Amino acid sequence: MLRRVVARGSKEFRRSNSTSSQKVWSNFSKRSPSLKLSNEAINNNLFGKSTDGPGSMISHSRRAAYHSPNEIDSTFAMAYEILEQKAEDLYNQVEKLEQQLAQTKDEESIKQLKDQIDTLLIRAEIQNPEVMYNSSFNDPDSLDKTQPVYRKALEQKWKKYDLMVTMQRLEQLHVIPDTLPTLEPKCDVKIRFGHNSDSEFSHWIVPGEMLPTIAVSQPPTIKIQEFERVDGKNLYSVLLVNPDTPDLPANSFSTTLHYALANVPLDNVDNTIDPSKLLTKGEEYTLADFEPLVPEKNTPTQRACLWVFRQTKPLDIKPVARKHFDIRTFVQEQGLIPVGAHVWRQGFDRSVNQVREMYGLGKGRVFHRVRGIEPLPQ
Amino acid sequence: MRSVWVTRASIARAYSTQVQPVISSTLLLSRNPIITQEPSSFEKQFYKYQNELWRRLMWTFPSWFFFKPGTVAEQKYRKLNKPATPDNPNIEFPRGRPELRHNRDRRFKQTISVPKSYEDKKGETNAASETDDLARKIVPNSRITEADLKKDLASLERKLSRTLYLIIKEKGSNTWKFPNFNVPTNAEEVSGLHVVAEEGLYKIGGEKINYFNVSNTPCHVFNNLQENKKEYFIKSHILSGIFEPQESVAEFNWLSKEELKDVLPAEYYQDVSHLLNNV
Amino acid sequence: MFKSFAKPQSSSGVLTFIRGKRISATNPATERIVQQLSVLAAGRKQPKLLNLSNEDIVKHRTIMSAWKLFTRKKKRAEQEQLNQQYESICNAMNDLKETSPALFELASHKEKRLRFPLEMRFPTEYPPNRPWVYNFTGPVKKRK
Amino acid sequence: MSKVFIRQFSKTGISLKPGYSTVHPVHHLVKVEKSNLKPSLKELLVPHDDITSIKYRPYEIDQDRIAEHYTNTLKSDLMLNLYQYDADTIPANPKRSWGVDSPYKLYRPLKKPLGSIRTRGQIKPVTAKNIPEITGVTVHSYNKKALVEPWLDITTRLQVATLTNVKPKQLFAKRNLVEFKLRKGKPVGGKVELTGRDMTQFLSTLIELVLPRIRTFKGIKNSSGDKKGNITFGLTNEDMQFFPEIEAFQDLYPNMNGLHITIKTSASNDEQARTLLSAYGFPFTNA
Repeated sequence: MLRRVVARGSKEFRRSNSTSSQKVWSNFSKRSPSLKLSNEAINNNLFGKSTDGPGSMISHSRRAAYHSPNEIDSTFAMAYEILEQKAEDLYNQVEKLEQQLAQTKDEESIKQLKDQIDTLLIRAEIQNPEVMYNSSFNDPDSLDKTQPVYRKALEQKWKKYDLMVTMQRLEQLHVIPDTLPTLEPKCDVKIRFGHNSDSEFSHWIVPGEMLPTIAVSQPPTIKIQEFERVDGKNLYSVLLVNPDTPDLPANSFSTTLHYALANVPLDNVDNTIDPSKLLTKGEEYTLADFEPLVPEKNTPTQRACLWVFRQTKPLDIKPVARKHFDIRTFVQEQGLIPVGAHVWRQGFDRSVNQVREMYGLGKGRVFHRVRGIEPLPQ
Repeated sequence: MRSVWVTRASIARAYSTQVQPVISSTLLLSRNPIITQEPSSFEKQFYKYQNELWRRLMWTFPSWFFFKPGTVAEQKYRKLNKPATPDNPNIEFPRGRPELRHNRDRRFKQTISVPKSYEDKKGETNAASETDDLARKIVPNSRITEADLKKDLASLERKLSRTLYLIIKEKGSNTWKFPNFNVPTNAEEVSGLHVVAEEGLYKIGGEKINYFNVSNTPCHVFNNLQENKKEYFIKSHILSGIFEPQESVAEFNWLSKEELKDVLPAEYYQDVSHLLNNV
Repeated sequence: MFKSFAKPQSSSGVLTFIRGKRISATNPATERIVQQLSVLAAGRKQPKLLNLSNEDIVKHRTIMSAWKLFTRKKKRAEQEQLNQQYESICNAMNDLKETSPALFELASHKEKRLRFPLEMRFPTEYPPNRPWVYNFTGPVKKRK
Repeated sequence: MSKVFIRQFSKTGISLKPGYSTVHPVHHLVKVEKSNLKPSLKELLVPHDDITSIKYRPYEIDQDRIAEHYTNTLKSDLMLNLYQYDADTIPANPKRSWGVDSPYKLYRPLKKPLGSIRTRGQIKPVTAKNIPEITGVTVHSYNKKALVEPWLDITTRLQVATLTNVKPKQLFAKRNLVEFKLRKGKPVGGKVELTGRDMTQFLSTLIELVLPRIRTFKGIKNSSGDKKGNITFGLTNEDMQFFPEIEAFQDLYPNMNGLHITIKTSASNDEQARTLLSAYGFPFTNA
């Protein structure tokens, strides 16, 4: 019975492939091909072209045993038409705005018009079933970030989970306000240490994770995903600081700079700072080379705070003092805008000495608890 | 407060060179829909889809409660509702293994046939018994009535799913309009707009009309500049009875909003269209 | 069998536990209550979870967003018409106040208890046998 | 007690400072919902109108003739009917303070409202935006006899479920009954809150099939109402037989119990609510 329904649905509803009567969602002459659902089997099932069950199920027996809800195909066909009609109206509006844009010279109004176009494009595509499928079930890395609709979908996903985790950890570990007073997150910052062959440490690092020193001994790959439209390229800086360096004379801690990059040009698609990029152009970007945190024995757990900034102007590449680094003054002086942050933690472990040797940092100190000279309180 | 108003009005009167407009009351008499409106094709399809989902997610019907085991009714019920194929580990089910609980496959909606309360009588057309017998087969009446087929515009039984409005053509006049009555100026006691409308209705349509006046408050004012007239609209519904045109009325019709658009003068229709029900 | 109301009675009064003896099925009245409970309870009556395929989830979401678009359009049009109607009521009353204060007094007079007539019915899916009642004998004593 | 974080190289940790409490500041503006971060709660947090939720249930399953009649016909009629020229908002009549000149008055339960026992919300003039409508119906069946015969509770709840097509919530006794040695907390019936299709279905059954057939029913009392636009009336256990769901199976429901039906409206006072209900076809009486 179900097969009959599907077959009927397919008769009623078949998207035409001829160019003459193409509606907006099946016309890829102006729209990006990344808005298409590339998997043929899934596409066929979605538009009722096949009767072999859902293409997203790999196993044949599962596919055969699956029963779609009754009437879903013919209702979907009608719904698709209604939504496509709305999308068509929106695309017509976009066309008008684009004509307006071509005549505008003023930079401010160009930006405004582009923003308007982006919101219209999002509204026109967000209900497109193919786009919906891609953004909810496909790998987020494979999405085309030039499309505002995919950026919107990614942003929603980020705000629902990753952003919350990051902010919770930053607050809980006192990264804010210990390093910078606050953060207004604008982009998703993810890091991983690509040199790790061990699967335990080769994934994207969850904020706040405790990591062994050997796992962080090489510079990380940093992914900075912007959700706003980036015209041309934006310049970014990255600072990695450790606010828990022991400062014995003051009986306190000081901040040390462990890694500083500046003037890194990135956009929506080219959004990663990885070793391959640094190999070729590393010198142009590097203010301070990567030096891993090497906690000495019996020091408290140390936080590696990674901050990402948008630059208002290009920075001068000149060496920065690592010890007693004042991140707040630096940020203020250089006019940096914090847009994202990440944190991981480290303690002393058996790999510290090996990493110290690797970077020529000498032997680490060992701290002991010393009984005070004052008598115990009575 | 009132005295202030009087002075304002008198000033206005003193300065206006025109004659004071005639106040009149227009009756917007409507017949409410008797049957539900026809849903659009998408609505129909959507309801069908949602209904299927709803049935799919329903709990199993507790037939053991309503049809006691061992009774005749239960036997009849069992006859109508054959048990589904149970699961058998020795058999291959390419479309998935059935999961039977209380004789229902949990994977699907449950379709139940209930024993009929009537007997199929073929050829027998005993009208008297059919209308009175409680166990008779219920056959719904057609949504399209005779008046629709005859295109009888003056019938109250036409277009049952729409709101119909009364319009009349007075003797000696050639235009259709809503019934309109002047408020008597020389009467000793002033009667309200709704009273004028009511008296006027009985005068033109006879007294066999049961109608409901929604409010004393007028719902619209139309400035008839040609006749120097102010028409206040009084909204009411006809509930039962019949409009029997008296001598002053040449013709009358009960029309829906779209039909009114073709019949009424364009300007007049434009002015009142928002008062008319789309359904 | 019933006293004040149909009361389940156990035949032996108190059930006593005897080793080795199976406690037999309950009496008819208790069975009846158990059956009533079985109608209310979810046990063995719930259907399988939907567990839709990815394609069907997308299809369902598309249907729901189209439905939302459809109803939103409809509701907006309705609200727009109501707004116009309200404006025209206010207009008419302001105008009437200017034109004739006496009529305005009468028009703004409200009955203490506003009631709709019972003859106003809900529309049904199919018309009644006689769609319209014609035999109304005339106003015996019309409402004021 | 408040936590103070001491951060020295020789001594790091939380020390508790007794005597006062403070709320520690949060240094960012992102709202973190802790439940969203728990993977075990993931399935439960899916909104119920999402089809992947286990609680999903479709609601718009057919054409709703009652709601359609309200929007198509009654709404604009009610707006005209309830229109008042130059009406002002009547302020609310809340409970009053006893004064603030002594701590005794400050912490005393508030004085009852002026000229009334019950409070009343503000009454706004009816415009196109706030035309009264029925927002919900509560069907409530409290069976006193279930205190003595506990099984009657099941029967009562089944009856409510049959009438409304919604599984009722359990009601419990609020009082101790000394003569039966009963304690409060005994199950004594059920109640359901109806909205949407279930509500209109129940209302149409009530208006078109049940109330016209009850000979003793003259109408809802004109004095009924809670001052906030909610009208309650009762049906006795003899009236239950007129519900078509029960009519054909009366032998299955031998011990019927009466109902209290509360119709909740968005009207700001009872008179408006009564006008609304009369438009729905409920009769009203002075008796």
